[in-house]
Amino acid sequence: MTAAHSTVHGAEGHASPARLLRMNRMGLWLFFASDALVFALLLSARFYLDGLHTPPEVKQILGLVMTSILLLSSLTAYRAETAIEHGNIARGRSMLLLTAVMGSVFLAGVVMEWMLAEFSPGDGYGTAFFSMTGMHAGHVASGVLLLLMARRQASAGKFDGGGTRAWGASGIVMYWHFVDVVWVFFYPVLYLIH
Amino acid sequence: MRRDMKLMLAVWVAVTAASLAVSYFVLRTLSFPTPGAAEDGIIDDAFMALTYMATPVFGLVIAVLFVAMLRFRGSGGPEDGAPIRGGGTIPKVWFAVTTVLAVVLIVYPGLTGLIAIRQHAKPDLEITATGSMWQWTVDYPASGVKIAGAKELVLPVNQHIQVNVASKDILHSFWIPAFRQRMDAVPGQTSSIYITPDRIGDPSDAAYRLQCSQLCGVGHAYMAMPVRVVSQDEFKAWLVSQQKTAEAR
Amino acid sequence: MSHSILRAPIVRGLFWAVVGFVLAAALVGGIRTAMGLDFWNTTVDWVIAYPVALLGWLMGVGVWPQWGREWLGGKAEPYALTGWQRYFGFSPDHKVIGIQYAVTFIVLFLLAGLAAMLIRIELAQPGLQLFTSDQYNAAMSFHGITMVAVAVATLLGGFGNYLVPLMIGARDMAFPRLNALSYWLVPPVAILLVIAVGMGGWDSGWTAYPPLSEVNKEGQVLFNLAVITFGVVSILGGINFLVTVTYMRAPGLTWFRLPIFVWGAISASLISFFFTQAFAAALLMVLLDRALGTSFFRASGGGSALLYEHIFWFYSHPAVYVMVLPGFGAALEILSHMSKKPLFAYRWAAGAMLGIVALSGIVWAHHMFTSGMDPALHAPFLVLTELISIPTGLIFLSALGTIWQGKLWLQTPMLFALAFVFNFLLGGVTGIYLADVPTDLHLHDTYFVVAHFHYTIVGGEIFALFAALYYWFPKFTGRMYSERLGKIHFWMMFLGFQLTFIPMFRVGIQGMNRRVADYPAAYGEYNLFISFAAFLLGASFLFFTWNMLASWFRGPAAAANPWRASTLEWQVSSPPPEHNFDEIPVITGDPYGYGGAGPAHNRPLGGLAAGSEGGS
Amino acid sequence: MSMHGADAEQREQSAGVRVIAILAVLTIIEYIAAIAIGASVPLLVVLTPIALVKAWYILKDFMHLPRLWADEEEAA
Repeated sequence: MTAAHSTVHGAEGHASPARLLRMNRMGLWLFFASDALVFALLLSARFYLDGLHTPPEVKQILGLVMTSILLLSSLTAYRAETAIEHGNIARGRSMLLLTAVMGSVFLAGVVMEWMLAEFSPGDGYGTAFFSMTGMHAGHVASGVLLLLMARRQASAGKFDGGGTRAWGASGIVMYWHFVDVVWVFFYPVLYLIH
Repeated sequence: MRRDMKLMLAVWVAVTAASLAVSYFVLRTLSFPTPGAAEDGIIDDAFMALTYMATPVFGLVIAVLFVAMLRFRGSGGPEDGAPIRGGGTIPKVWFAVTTVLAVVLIVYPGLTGLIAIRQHAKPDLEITATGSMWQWTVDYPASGVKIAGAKELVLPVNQHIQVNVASKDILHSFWIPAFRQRMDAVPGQTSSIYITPDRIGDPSDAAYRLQCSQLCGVGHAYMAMPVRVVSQDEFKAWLVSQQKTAEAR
Repeated sequence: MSHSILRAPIVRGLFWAVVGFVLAAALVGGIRTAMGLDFWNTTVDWVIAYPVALLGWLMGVGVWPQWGREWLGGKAEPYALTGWQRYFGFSPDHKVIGIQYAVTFIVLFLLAGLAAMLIRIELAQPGLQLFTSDQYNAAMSFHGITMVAVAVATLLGGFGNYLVPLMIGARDMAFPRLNALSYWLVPPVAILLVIAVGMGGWDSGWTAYPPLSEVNKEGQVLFNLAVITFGVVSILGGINFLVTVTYMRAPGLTWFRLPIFVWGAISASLISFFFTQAFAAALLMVLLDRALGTSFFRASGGGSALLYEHIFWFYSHPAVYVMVLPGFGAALEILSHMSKKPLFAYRWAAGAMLGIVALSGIVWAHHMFTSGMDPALHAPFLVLTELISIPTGLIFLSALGTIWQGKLWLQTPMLFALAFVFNFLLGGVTGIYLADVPTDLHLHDTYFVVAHFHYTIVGGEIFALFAALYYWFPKFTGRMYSERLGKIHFWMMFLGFQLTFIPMFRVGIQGMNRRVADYPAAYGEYNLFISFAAFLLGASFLFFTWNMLASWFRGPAAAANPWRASTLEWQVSSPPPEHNFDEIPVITGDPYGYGGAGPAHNRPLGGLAAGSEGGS
Repeated sequence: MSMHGADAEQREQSAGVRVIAILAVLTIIEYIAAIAIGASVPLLVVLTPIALVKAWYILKDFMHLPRLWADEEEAA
């Protein structure tokens, strides 16, 4: 081995692209499992602190609209991923942008909700509400950044040809769906139970 | 190899016997704080039972280590040890034996001790100890005596006492070594323990101190208070004197 | 190429960290001023500015040129550092990262050990001599968390990173750059803890129980941020190990042909990737309570301190196994190779490790028998906790069966490995008293607990760590350590350790509670003895440090396989070539082919044995 | 990309629409259930399985959970 090889390290050194993809995928899923536990802890804390109580002041319509936007953004994210995997980079780029915009709208909804909230972070429900939506919004915000990053990479030709080369976009889209899955559980727990 | 095995068995028996003797004659007499309450027996007996159960396990490991270091020496030469892989019955037997041991000590002294310590009669006296940074407030609700920042804890002998433990600010813990049991003082909740002091005691013995045993910041080490266990007459007289002091204020 | 000091990765990292911190703090201050609040608020500023500083640090230290550019569609710079400079930069090489972890944490170990010496000076006599109560708490808390970090990360992060790829016949970890990123999150943890001590420390120990941790000094905020960062290190490291072992084993290396150390690393990784975030989440909740006024743990707002204890111990009990499982692996590995005998009951030992992983997540509340939690939880947690003794017993079976009828080569690593068996026995047995509710009612939070966990963590894991350190030192450095100094270190450490902690069991039973700067005079004599024994223990590390430094720089060159051991890492040169294996070896048997039991690899000195059987 | 690729893309895209339709229906059921059911426990009994089903669809179809153990790329 000579110094010329020093940029080639480990996995990149000897694994096939297919093997590398599987490794990336397993790593990402393990990360999801790990991150999911943080959300699960917050969710259990909500029941521990405030049982099934949900104050009537919670903005139901706003919650439903935000939930719908987030779910819809998963569809556009999925379209982006599918397009890029099939080498349709142009559509992928526009769908990534659309997803990021919908994510930003969701974030605006969170901010609005926080400003309108008629409960304080100092009581049981408020503690759960602000920490759970806050933690989730943090993930959405990072997801928006990642989507824009994926779009930039798409423009730079990183995913040209699709297939295994699309992993970068695919992983980010999977993260976006993961954040959506979290909300699937948070929505009923924060808004609907009583 | 038979000789090694025999030597190992002999060391095992010897170490076990010696540990049993040390546990029985030394540990029991020298280590425990003064047993000041009826419930202490449950805890000290559980402790000794676990110790006795541990001695053969301890003896076995020591024996194997000792004999191996004594008789199975090598010097890094080309010679290898015996190619024993241990895939046969030995692990199964070991697994079975350790499982039985675990189950035994779960039942006794574990669960039996837990049941014994949880059983308590109707208390003769109820007191409330409230922790705050860094002192205890002791309340004798039946006689209306409440001593904020108490200087000592006075308890009557041979009375079954319910101690309610509470906290004004952060976590503390109520512990008197002579009585063995402890309970954390948690803000927002009251937890109880039951103790029956069965001998007169005073703070010349370090076991007779109410010590905060949950880290509570700067004053933690000094959040301790002398405990006096007195005769029931003396206790009544003391309560009366406290009521007078309160009225005089 | 110019290598001026200003261009060194660490200097750049620090520069961007400071820039990030100042900018973020100024922004926060500006917003606060606009809202009519004070410009500076320690809690809020640190909580917001620290992540920005952390990002600056990472980017400056090498993430940006070598990785970050790709995120924006650009091309990353090739990794350029060579020689000793590799250790001070963002290197994706698992061997460099392993040494970075090991050296960093051994330095922290010595630092936290120094804190322990100060603690023992203070506790030598009743009354306050060296410290105020406040300073004592700071020293005790620093010692606690630093040693916890050392115990979690040295064997797994240091030895795991270096050895796992070598042992499984891989050229690196699965995610080399993520691996480097994980390591470079460690210095900020150490820096935060040191700054926290400089700010007067925090007095809530490493457990940081609220409400104390919500009302005490600002050092607490830095502690929380440090531990959350460290949690990320642990999680990312765990994921990396799991993917590496799943996908990068050499051909023929089936799961049950893995060296037992790899099993230890897998088991510990399973725990650290799945449980660590509980500690981080608990500390995040404390920060939210402090900074935003939520009431997770404030009784006045409906919160509960017990919630913290549940979340905290949900991680922190399994964390004990993150510490000891790699220790089990290393000790069993060394016992086998230094006895020249196959590992006894290998499958049972590997299964026992997984059994410990499975049980570790459902025993946490045995730390809470005296906490005032629902008494209905006592019996189930008593039962589950005692069950852990069954898989642990299998580890002992494996250890004892391995040395029986072996050819024990009593070099320094072997002495440490044998001491591990002895110490962990005492640690394990005394754990039973604490899992048993009646005895725990008395022993909880006494020096009995202190002695118990030092026997498991120091006597167990740290002794295994030193066994590993001496055993693999020739592989890491290409040089031999001094056997004489090693043996002096061992005997001083072993005796000092026993003499320090055996009496602690006794004072604990007698009624001395832990985490106190002062204690009743009745416990004075024992404490004086303990302190002197502790100084002996501490002094042993002078020999250790001297041995390591002198041997690394001037020791005799080490052979490729000085122990005539059978695992893969010994079949390559010492230190291994840059990419470990010129040809990926093909594995045909298990790793413990001693005594003609069907060797997996040839064991002459040097040379890659199995590679001749075919490439990858 | 060949016509064949575009066809496959089209098929996958419509699968996405099918999933989002299911999610929409389930979300509406959730919302109505929360209004219609007054008691806590029955409501929980309704909401929990709905959330699990929704999550399952996202995990399976959007996040391609089965790809974790599928061999498709090895063949590609």
